[in-house]
Amino acid sequence: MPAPPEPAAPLAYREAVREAVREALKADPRVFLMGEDVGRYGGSYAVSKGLLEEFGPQRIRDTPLCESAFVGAGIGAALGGLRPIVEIMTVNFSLLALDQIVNNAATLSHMSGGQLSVPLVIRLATGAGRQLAAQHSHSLEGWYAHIPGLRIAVPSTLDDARFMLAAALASPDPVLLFEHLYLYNMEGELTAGLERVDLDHAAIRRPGGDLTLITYGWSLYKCLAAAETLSREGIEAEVLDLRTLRPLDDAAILASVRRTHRALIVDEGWRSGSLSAEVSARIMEQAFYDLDAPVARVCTMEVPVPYAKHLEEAALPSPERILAAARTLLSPGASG
Amino acid sequence: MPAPPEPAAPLAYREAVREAVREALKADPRVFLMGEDVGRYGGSYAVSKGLLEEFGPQRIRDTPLCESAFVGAGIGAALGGLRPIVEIMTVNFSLLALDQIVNNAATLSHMSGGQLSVPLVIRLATGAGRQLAAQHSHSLEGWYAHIPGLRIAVPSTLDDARFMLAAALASPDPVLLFEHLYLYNMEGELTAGLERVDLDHAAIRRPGGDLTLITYGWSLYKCLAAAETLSREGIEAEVLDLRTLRPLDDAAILASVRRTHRALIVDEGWRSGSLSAEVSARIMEQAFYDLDAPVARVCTMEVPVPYAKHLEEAALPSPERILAAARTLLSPGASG
Amino acid sequence: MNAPAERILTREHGLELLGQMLRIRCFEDRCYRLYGEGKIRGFLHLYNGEEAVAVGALKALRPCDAIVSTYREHGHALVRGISMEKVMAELFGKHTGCSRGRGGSMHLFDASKRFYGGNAIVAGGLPIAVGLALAQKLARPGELTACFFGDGAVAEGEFHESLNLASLWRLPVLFLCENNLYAMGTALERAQAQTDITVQARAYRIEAAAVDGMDVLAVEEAVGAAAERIRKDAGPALLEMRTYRFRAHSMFDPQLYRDKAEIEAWRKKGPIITLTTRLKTLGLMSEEDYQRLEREAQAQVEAAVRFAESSPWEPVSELERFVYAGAS
Amino acid sequence: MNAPAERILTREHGLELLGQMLRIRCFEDRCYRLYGEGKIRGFLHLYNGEEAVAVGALKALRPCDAIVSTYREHGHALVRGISMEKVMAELFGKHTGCSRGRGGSMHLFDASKRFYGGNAIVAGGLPIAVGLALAQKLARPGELTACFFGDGAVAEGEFHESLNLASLWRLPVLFLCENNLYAMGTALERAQAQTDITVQARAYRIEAAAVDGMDVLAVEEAVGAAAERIRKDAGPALLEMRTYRFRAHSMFDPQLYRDKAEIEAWRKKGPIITLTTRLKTLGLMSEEDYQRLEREAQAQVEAAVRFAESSPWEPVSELERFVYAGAS
Ligand SMILES: Cc1ncc(C[n+]2csc(CCOP(=O)(O)OP(=O)(O)O)c2C)c(N)n1
Ligand SMILES: Cc1ncc(C[n+]2csc(CCOP(=O)(O)OP(=O)(O)O)c2C)c(N)n1
Ligand SMILES: [Mg+2]
Ligand SMILES: [Mg+2]
Repeated sequence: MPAPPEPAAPLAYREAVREAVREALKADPRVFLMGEDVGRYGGSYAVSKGLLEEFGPQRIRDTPLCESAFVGAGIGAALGGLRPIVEIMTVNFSLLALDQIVNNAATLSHMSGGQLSVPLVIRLATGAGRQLAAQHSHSLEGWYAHIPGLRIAVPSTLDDARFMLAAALASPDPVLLFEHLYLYNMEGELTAGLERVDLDHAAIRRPGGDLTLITYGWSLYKCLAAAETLSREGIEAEVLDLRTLRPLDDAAILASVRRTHRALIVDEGWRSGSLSAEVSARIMEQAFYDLDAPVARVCTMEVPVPYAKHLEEAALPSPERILAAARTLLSPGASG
Repeated sequence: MPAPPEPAAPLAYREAVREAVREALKADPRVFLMGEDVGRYGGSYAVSKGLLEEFGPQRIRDTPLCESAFVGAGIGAALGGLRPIVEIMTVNFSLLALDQIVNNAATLSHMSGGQLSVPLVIRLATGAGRQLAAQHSHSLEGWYAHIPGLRIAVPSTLDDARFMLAAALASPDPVLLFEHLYLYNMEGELTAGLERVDLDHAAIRRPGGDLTLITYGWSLYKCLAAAETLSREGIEAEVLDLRTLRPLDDAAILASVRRTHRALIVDEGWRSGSLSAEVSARIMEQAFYDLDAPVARVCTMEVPVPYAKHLEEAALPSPERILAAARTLLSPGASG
Repeated sequence: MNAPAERILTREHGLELLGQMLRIRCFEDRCYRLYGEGKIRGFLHLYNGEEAVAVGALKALRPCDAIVSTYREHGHALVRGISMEKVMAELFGKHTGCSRGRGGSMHLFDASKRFYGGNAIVAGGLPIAVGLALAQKLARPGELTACFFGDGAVAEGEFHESLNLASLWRLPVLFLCENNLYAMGTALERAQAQTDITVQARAYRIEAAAVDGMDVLAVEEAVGAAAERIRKDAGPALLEMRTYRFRAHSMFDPQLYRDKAEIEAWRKKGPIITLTTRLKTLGLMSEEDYQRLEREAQAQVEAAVRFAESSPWEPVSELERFVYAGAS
Repeated sequence: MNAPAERILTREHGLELLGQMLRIRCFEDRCYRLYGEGKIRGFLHLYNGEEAVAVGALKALRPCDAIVSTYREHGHALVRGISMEKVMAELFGKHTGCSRGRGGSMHLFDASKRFYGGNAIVAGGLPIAVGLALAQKLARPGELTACFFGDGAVAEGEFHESLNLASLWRLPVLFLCENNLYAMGTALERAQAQTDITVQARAYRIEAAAVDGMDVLAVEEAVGAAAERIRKDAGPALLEMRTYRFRAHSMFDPQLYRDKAEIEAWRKKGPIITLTTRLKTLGLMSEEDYQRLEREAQAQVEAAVRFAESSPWEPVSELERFVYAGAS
């Protein structure tokens, strides 16, 4: 597994998120952070370390273990005029809060005929890669993207880690931000002069004309690594970071595919019913005649993610599997 | 909305399911039915009416309102040697039990290295069409089909309503059976001589050579209605009932599409991330060069399903929308 | 249980309470018929027999207080002040309904009245009430959130999580359990190991009392007293309203699970009969007064039906509106 | 709390209990180092300080009883009789591990020992325990299911739902709450409105008692007594084991949330020290005996490490096996 790149200046992804939270707390007295161990413990992934001391227990609010109640309380607090940032320690535990998210957060605006809105931000660590085994390695962001009424975004770069939260808080709708746990240690530099990002557009992280790698999260770095290898073989892959999974930026996806005529989607969800299936279907529907080869997918194998390192690695997307799929895609008339 | 057909002999879908449950209870003392109001109330959809009197409260077990605990108890009882049929009144409430289903039922066999198995059957009413509004109209069977370790099946015909349960109980794995609430009143005759069905194969419900309508559940009848209309126009649509959503019967899907060269998938899930996306992606991957037109989808509009009849109808797949999509698919070079 | 209200009952107050109960009763009797006629569809849960709870409770609260309710919420909505026209139009699925026809019977909303809805998921409203109360505690002290739920909800995990959170954080939530002894067909004693819900509440160190939910004055007094304590930052409270529904759970319920005799016995204790008798006995109301109240209620109901009937449908072109507040 | 065990303590019994506690302690001390060396990865939750609970409880139960545990379950697994080799191999992720390397530290299983796993979802095991007990009640009376969970799990909805169900149906479940005062960094009093967990259990009409979880004999006696009642169909019971973890929550925990002094105070009451002193004072054990027990434990641990080191990896070709029992 390639570690994400490590440029010179030492701002870690986790610090970028922390800065984002700090800035939000400073900018708006209605904002508060709530979740398990966000306060005294300093955050399970140390994201909120130091914030309790800075902002006090009303605004950095430790909760008991009760995912459904504190997520629901976030919805209620948002209805009541506050701007909660609810941290669900990891996406794995969000299954316990799913009723609140799907049946309340996602429906209240529509079901009330537009009278209510739920300006709630939920932050969740997601993903595998740390040998945490089946119950702690879910990548369910693509699954959540099935639900109308939610906005789903994935900060994969330092810039997005630093600025997506503000965009999410500015939205009157519930936004789920999925932070890949493998990225928390990633270090790098923020883009100089950048002050905000949006929640609407995908971003080309590497231009290329021969095929499009469509991805997000930790897989972005695997795609970039694979693209480097391909480049040495004379193949230029474009790498598109989806950034938001709901709504998807169809225009960006289609524009790239219409240029390259070949697409490979890489995501860490299980293959069946993954986000990559949706992206593939959309390309099918809107760019079928532009394709020189069938759109391909590299996803997590359809197994509960195992603990042992070699088995976990074999289950997850890897640069090797991406390369193999890309080469198949480029070989004349290979599949179909 | 077309009501499902009503042939002569008056066996209702709900009675077919009841017969299946009764037979299972008679055949195996380890089998019991457990859920909210399955006993004294007679079942929310009257499926289990009369069974309490016949089998007593140990085997027709009313539970309090605690979806997570009684689904988890079903898992435990299965581990302990029983063969529970757990009824979750509707799929809407299964969100409260999702952690048990995803993190326990689906993982225990693999995570224990094959030592354990969870021979649990969960029955759930699913779907919209009865003006029950946003929190009571989910179609999440396609969503569940994302989870490795689960088997997902949908009885859409009387035969399947009558015999799928036995196949599910014979499986050592957790099986979720989704019964569309609109079908409970459907009446018809069982196929004479039929004694069992499998959980592995899709079924052609109407043969045809011009395009394939791929579907399941209530949508099956909408597709059949649309196929009749098309037939009057000289277009013969093949209607494929998926029957099992996990694992998908790729062979049947591909065989049909390779014959007809055009496919339209119809399901009641919200479009983005729906099961139809997965089917489309698989056709893309395995039958791209057989296609004469891009695979299309008709799904539920991406809104929390509204109460008002005209809005609900507009949100759900309808024969009209299916016809329109089929015609587009058949018109030369229309989309893409 | 609390003793019946001892404070002086005035004619005006008595008629107001009775009138509100009659409004709900007449409204729902009409809904029942409209369901038969196919004008109202989906699930319809009637409150018949439980009117004293909504009327007593909501009369004791303030407009600044937030309300969270269940799918059996016509009474709560009407007493809270959502106009009967808007509620009826919602049940018809019309554009003029209080949720623009999207919600139906189980999802009445009125943001201007701080009525945060019907909720069709049992116990699903409790965490939301906790959050509303958190916002009140942090930003608007003196306000509270009243949260209605049934006895069936008590078995759900969200009851536990919500009561614990509310108590731990001393939030201004008034939990109002409408214990009508059944959750659909499941009697309380077949659902709860501990059938005294106040005992359960006290296990979270929440002040709790049982109230005769058939006595609107007792309800009003108990809610008033609890609300006063909560406003002084005394933390949450729970009131168990002992009541009964006279009709079926919903329109599909053959009621196999209970005796006719049981229903009849409860009917004799009905909230409307009880208050009527009391007011007449005390000489505060004549039979004529009663007839007038009933006529007024009926007239309102008929006006509401006419309003609903003549209201337009939400255009289908609006279907996708409001899915995102940020996009409409 | 229960009074300390009054029955006569024999040398043999005392050494057995101490030996088991030392096995766990030595095993985990080694795991700690192996984690540093990268041989063990993922989450590793040590039981250091809590050994009396596993040893006392499991020694009081029978092989027919089912066990449901948490992610902090090395102690439970070892005392239950899963071989130390298999447990260590599992932590190494090897083919010979008790879950074939798929589970790791948080997911130890042994069907033959009725050990139904570690569970990494807090409170996720409770409903499963209820179901196992249901199967026992219906098919194998006299058996019971013991379910371990932490104080943090008590706030989860599944605690509530499971206790209610077990009590309502009088199921043979023994709920064993390992109250070590913290859920990660959250102290009990910042998580629970009611910090006495026995009070909460009694709200479900479940018999409950607090036990000095540092005293292996007290644990053994309390579990034995509760198990005996349960086997007679008296319904479930809950024991709150008051204990403490001496080390961090997991390997990533800087322990900002508690004082060194607090830890030191608890260390003085540690289960191994306490029993050692008692046995010596009673003249039942010499320092030599102690040294021997420790040596034996160390030797077992080293053998387990060698076994794990030399074991093969599960072939990658087996990755997809066992996802479906029906397909492997
Ligand atoms: C989580 C959940 N489970 C099941 C249902 C189906 N259901 C609707 S109402 C009801 C009974 C609830 O009883 P109670 O809370 O006592 O309220 P009541 O209807 O008596 O007012 C049930 C089981 C639901 N709506 N939500
Ligand atoms: C549902 C859920 N939420 C959060 C977590 C993360 N987590 C793991 S252990 C733990 C603390 C649990 O504390 P407790 O139950 O007291 O057990 P202890 O670790 O003290 O033995 C937390 C919050 C989890 N595993 N599951
Ligand atoms: Mg009730
Ligand atoms: Mg603890």
